[in-house]
Amino acid sequence: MLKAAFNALKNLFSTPATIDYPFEKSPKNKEARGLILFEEPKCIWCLKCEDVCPPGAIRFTQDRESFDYTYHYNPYLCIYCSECVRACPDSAVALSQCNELSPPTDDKNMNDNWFKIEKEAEESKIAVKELKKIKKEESS
Amino acid sequence: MQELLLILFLLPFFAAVGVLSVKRYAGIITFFTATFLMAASSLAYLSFESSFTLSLSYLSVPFLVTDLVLLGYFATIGYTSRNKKILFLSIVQAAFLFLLENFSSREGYDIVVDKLSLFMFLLINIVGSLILIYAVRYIKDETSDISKQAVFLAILTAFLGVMNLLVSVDNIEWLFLFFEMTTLASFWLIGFRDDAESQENARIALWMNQIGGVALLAAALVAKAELHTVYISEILTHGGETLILFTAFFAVAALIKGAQMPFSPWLLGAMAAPTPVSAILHSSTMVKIAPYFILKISPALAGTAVGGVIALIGAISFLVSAALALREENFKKILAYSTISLLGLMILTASLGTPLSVLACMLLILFHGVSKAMLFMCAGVLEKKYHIKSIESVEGLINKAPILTSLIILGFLSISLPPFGVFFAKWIVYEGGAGISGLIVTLLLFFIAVGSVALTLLYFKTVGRFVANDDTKSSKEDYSYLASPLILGMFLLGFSFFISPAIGGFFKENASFVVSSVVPISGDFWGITLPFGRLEFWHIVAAFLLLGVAPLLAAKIRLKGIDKVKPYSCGEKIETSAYSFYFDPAKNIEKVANTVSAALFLLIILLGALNL
Amino acid sequence: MKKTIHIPIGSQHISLLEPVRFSFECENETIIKVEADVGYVHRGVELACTTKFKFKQVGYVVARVCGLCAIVHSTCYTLGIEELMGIEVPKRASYLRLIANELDRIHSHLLCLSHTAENAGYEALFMRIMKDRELVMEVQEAMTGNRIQFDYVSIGGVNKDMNSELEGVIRNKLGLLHQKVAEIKELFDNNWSLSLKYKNVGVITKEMAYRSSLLGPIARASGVNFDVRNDSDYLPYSELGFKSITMEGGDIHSRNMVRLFELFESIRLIETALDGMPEGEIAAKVRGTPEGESYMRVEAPRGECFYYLKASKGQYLDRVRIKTPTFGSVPGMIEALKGSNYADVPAIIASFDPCLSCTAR
Amino acid sequence: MSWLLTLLAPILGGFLYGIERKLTARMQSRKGPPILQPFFDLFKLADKRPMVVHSYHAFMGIIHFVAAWVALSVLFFGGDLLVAIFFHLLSTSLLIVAGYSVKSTYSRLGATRELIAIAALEPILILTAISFYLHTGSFEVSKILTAPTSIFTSVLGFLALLIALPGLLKKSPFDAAEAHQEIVGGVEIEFSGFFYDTVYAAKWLDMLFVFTLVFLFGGSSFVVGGALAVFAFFVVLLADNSTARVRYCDMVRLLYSLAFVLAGANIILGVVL
Amino acid sequence: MKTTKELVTLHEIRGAIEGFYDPQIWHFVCINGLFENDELEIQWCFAKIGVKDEWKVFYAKAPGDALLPSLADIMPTARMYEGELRDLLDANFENSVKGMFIELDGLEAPLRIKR
Amino acid sequence: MIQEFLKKFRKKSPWLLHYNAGSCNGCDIEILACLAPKYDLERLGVRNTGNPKQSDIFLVTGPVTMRSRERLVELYTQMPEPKVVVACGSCTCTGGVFRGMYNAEDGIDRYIPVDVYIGGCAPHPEQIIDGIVKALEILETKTKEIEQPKKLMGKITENDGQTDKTKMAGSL
Ligand code: SF4
Ligand code: SF4
Ligand code: SF4
Ligand code: SF4
Ligand code: SF4
Ligand code: SF4
Ligand code: SF4
Ligand code: SF4
Repeated sequence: MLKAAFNALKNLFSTPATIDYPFEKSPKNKEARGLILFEEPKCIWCLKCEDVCPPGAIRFTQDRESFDYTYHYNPYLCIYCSECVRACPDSAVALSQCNELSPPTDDKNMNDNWFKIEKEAEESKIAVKELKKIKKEESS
Repeated sequence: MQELLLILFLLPFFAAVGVLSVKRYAGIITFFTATFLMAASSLAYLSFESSFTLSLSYLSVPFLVTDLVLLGYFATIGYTSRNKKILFLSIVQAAFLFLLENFSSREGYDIVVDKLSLFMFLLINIVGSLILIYAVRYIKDETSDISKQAVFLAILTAFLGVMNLLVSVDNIEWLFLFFEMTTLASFWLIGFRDDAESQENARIALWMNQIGGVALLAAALVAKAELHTVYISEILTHGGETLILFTAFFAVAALIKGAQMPFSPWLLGAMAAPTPVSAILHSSTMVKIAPYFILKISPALAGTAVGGVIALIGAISFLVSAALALREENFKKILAYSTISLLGLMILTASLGTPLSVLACMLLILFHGVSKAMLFMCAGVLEKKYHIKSIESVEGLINKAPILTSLIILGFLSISLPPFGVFFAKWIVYEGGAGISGLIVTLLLFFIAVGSVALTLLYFKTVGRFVANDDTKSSKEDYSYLASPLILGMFLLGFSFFISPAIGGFFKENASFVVSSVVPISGDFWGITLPFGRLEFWHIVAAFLLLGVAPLLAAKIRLKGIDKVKPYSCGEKIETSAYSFYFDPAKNIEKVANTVSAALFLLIILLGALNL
Repeated sequence: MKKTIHIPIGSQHISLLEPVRFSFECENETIIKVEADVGYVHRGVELACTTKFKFKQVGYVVARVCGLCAIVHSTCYTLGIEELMGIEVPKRASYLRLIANELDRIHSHLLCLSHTAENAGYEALFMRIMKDRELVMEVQEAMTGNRIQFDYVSIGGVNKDMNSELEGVIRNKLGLLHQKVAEIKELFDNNWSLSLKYKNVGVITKEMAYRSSLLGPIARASGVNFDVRNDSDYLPYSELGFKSITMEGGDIHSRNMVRLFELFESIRLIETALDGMPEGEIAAKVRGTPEGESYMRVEAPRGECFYYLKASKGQYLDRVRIKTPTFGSVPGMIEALKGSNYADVPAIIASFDPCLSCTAR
Repeated sequence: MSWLLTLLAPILGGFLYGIERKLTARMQSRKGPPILQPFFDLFKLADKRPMVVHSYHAFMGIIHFVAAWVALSVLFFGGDLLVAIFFHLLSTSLLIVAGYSVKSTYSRLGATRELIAIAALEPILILTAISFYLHTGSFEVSKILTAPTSIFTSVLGFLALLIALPGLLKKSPFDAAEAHQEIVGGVEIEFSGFFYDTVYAAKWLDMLFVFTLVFLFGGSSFVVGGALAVFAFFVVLLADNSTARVRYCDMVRLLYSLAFVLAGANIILGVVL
Repeated sequence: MKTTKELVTLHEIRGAIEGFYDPQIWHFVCINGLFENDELEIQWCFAKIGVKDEWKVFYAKAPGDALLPSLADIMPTARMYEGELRDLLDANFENSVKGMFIELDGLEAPLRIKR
Repeated sequence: MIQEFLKKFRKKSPWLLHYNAGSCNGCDIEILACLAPKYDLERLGVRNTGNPKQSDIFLVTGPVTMRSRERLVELYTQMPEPKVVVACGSCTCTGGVFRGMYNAEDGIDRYIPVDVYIGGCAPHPEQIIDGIVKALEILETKTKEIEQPKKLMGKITENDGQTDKTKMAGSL
């Protein structure tokens, strides 16, 4: 008990262990698994990342006319496991992970919008498939 | 003056006869008797000039006969109920009585009404009469048998007469008669409900009090044998050898009447009686015989070893019964324990015999009487109107019966915190006690300090149950019972506001009389001054506002426009319930305290015999 | 008719980090009856692992069964799958897994100790342990990239390699930690007020421990020498000379002591592992699909963590059964709470180090 | 002077509390809140939407604050020490009544524990007052403050008060009445917003009250008194930071077997010598 | 790894485990349940204390709605697993009640769902 | 005037209420770490009160399991306004890895309005601090109007049978 009291006294006269975070930045951790970055030009649209992502934080929607994919990523759904980065084929390396952590947001519609994107991702792909089928039949 | 005293002495008996003969008007007769008594006692106090004395020696023989009849009655009870103790004690008493007649005695004044008597009159008649009025209503709910009702009221009424006489007689033989009559009243009323339990409790009360009777007779014997006088005032002014032994026996009688440990069971058992009985006999008036006796002999006790031992017995009872009460859940039991406890404090203060402690004792006698009477009456209301006996069942009562609950809370506050009389008594004792150096007094102060917090713990634990608010919607409160308790409550509040002039005037005067010297205290409207401390008037006002007014206001005020929420329950929508705590102090504490006290009783006699 | 006091704790309560509900019937503050509800965190992981996620993803999902010993879950699952697929894991990967597992044990034990201290009303000790715990958190972050939820283990091996710089960091910080833990141990041993709170409180006897199949530090504090690291070769513990720690008291104090000694043991294990770290690959190639049944156990900070896997050559498994340490110790906890004082409840609960998130899944 | 002190009491108390929080944080090697933090809390709480469990409860909270202030003012105006102690008791009992009045287990448990704490602490306070009398010849604070310092003659009494201090201030090891981890603050739990403000500020006043008592040991020498108060302040902080909370029964046992005995011995010594 | 699996019938299970289980030697790991081909398979798993990787598994097959014996008197912890399987697998153990994990208005027997 | 004056202090004394609505407790540990010496939230005036009635910031973790729903809403309604809700961790924002599981409800904003979302599966203490600082800005703009929980999406029965289902563990 006396030791603890003595320790408390010692602490009183030494500098606190606290880092004054929002006012002074702590050194960046190089290894931190932060946000997933996507470089569109490199992507070969293999959709492996979408397939492998456990929570489904990467979603591709497809344009119903041009059949172009659009990449969607939700940092508030991502669990930062970096499976997608590992899944991205060596030939593309379109995905990478930086050590920047996701900032907080006050976008009240974030979750609702993502529900829409999820729905659209599924529906658009089915629609495109149908369209392609129709086109194939037309052409054949 | 004489006329007033005549009323006080005789009216109760006539009224009792009246009640018994015209049963139908029992209530009305009782009511008027009560009013007369109140008025008479107040007038008597106001018109007092000098001590009133009266010699009635021609009554000696009839009184002796009455004594014997009474003892014969007790003996029959003992015989029929096969209670050897009662039988034996009755025979011992009779033997002592005969012995007593062998000694000659001088003539003197049998009745002496002095300031102390008048002080007691006030308590007995005002509080007692209010209880009588309450009893009229109460007994109707207790039993539907009109003759039983009448008997009940008659005994209660007559009892007031007995008490009035008891605090006025100076002849110790007569004192014995009245002492035994209070025992008889106690016996009858405790057994009133006529079931096995009350009968048993009544018998316990009987034999324990009979021991007190024996002690009183012993005191008389000592006095008569050695000093050839039966007049207490004479014995006390005589001084010399026998005096201490006399006071020792006299004090033992008092302590037993005051249900000090180990004689407390009789008072606890007395809770089997109907509530007005508990109120009148076992809290406010009859048991006050104990401090009254001690006050009477306190000048002789001051500074003697016997006085110290008596104070110690009081101290033990004060602390231990307060602690024992913590395990009880029956409301009346709690009140009973607290009564024993405070009686202990009164006996302690009285036997210290210093001017300040005597004043404190008188404060306690009066205010405890008022508060306890009120509390017991409220207990009766709880029992009869709400069918509540246990403090566990009172939750939400504050919604259903705010006035009643406020009175109960006020009652408890008034025996623990400023600005009420009991608090001032404690304060004076502390300051007065600290002024006397002496190890025994220091020891007593420890007892008082710990005992007071034990009592505070008890009171607030109980109050805690009463304020528990379960937010039920309230219906209209039934006021039919509340007249008497309300009057007492008003009295408490009113008096506490004017407490400092009262202490400086009324109490100082009376206490000065008892100790026959001037009490070193002064109190006027601006505060109370003791030799070592001072209480300002604004303290009283602040306390009055904080305790007397604010809680009542709080019970009435409804904050408007503020949202109500449910209490926190960890996010769950569950009903939680929290009942009270019960502390069972170490199992053998009661036994130890009883043994120690019993030993101290013997020590009193021993020291008395040794004249210390 | 004296009535009891009904005290609820939870699901939200300052002394609980996780939702669990106890409800106590007390006389004064002595507990005479306990009820427990442990199902608040049930999310449905077992079903999702067989329907929603492919077997390669499941490792990351089961890690989210619990944040405290996420690595244990992923290790246990991965070991099971590797058994089903017959994958030989490189030795270096095994060593790295062991280090990660032991780091996790260190941070979890420290958290438990600090939480027990806080719940005993000793805020300063809580702060002190949490401060020292940051050392191991930094190590974990440097090693795996995240302070909690390492996602370090993947089927066939591990995700990140170790380099000499990192090794230096680990040795350095663990050395410092060793010293701090020694100081903390002295505090737990010699503080008069803590001994009032801990000694002979919440006692579990040896018989009770056996009968209720208790596990982990709780069983070991009651004198039962049961440690999966002894009873299984899932990671190279015997190579590193692992010794399990038992105490006899069975009270909160013994549990704390077991944890403190295990901290020393873990630090030692990590240091020996670093010394003898084999060179080589950190992951084996993964081919094919799992088939068959596997029973796999791993010693989590709180005791034995058990996985039953069943697969029949598909991307999705047939059955994933997770048995977690806390689930098995709930009956023991209820026994220990009965008859104790309510004032000790938070400390007793914390000394069991309950993890409801894996209990309910 | 008395008027000024009394009026400023809440502000002084707030500062004291702020300093205490800061020092506690530093003792735990944290940076800690700013010293004005208690006032920030106070103003913030006043800005919350008011809500009550029932009016009686909320109102009692306010009266508790007033009573605590009155108790303090009795001291500051040089009144009778025993009276001040009884007002202190009165203010606590009002809070207890409030705690009992709501149908919440934690609140009631807190109230009961508070009562038990009083039962353990009040006799010690009273004995302390008596020891002041024995050494200065008066119960009046104004007289005590002109008498020579009594610390040397009543060291035991001072020690007793020192042991009781954590209980009076609800600090570890004697903080069972407030025990956050067990009963979430006990009697305070059902207060919110402005009504919690009153209870919160009453705590500051209590603190000031207690340290004023310690100050009295200095008698006419204000330097000694101040030094004693600062010393006591640090001792309490250190105890808070090096002990766990003991059970309420242990607390009562400890206080009686240590503090009460010491205070008693002090008085007996005073009587004998 | 030595895993001994022993098939028992529902009637035999109590006797088998009573005769076998000594808590000082065997650690009771858990009760496991599967639902395959409209049939319940319940496994009582034990592991030997102090011996490397030695398992003993008793298993019994039963129709989906069979009343299963409760072994809570032999192994107090079994009560927990029985309650859990009651919720997740709708395995009808004696004396077990629903609702440990899943709200009464929640999904019934999720583990019987096939993907 | 007084209102304006008092408003300034909201920012300086935010008291926390933490509720775990079914998280993996990773986030909860990080919240503890925020209170610990290294990040010491108390320097911002934060206190972890554990009492909804005295809190300003409702810090929730976990995706809301079926059984936590009522508790979440109950605690939310017991907090006096002005108050802000901070969703801490990916699964609290959107359900995270538990998204779509049968007993989890895909984020707390299905039940109560969320003011700040903090991402990260096990968000770093610095992320949590950032989130709280952001919440403080929002707190300043709030009024004392009563904020209602959102319409309950899932079915909630009046009596969710808490009593009998817990008996099984309790009677052990
Ligand atoms: S890091 Fe993991 S969760 Fe995040 S997008 Fe990649 S695969 Fe999905
Ligand atoms: S895996 Fe890589 S290449 Fe394939 S879709 Fe994703 S980002 Fe594009
Ligand atoms: S007991 Fe331990 S694991 Fe469980 S919530 Fe508390 S700190 Fe976390
Ligand atoms: S017991 Fe389970 S939930 Fe708790 S830390 Fe371990 S694995 Fe996680
Ligand atoms: S730090 Fe102190 S006040 Fe805060 S929760 Fe812990 S015990 Fe309670
Ligand atoms: S151990 Fe202490 S707290 Fe518990 S019941 Fe006994 S006296 Fe009370
Ligand atoms: S966000 Fe991730 S770490 Fe946080 S509770 Fe959810 S699963 Fe656990
Ligand atoms: S970061 Fe996420 S996984 Fe880690 S402890 Fe926090 S909530 Fe849990």
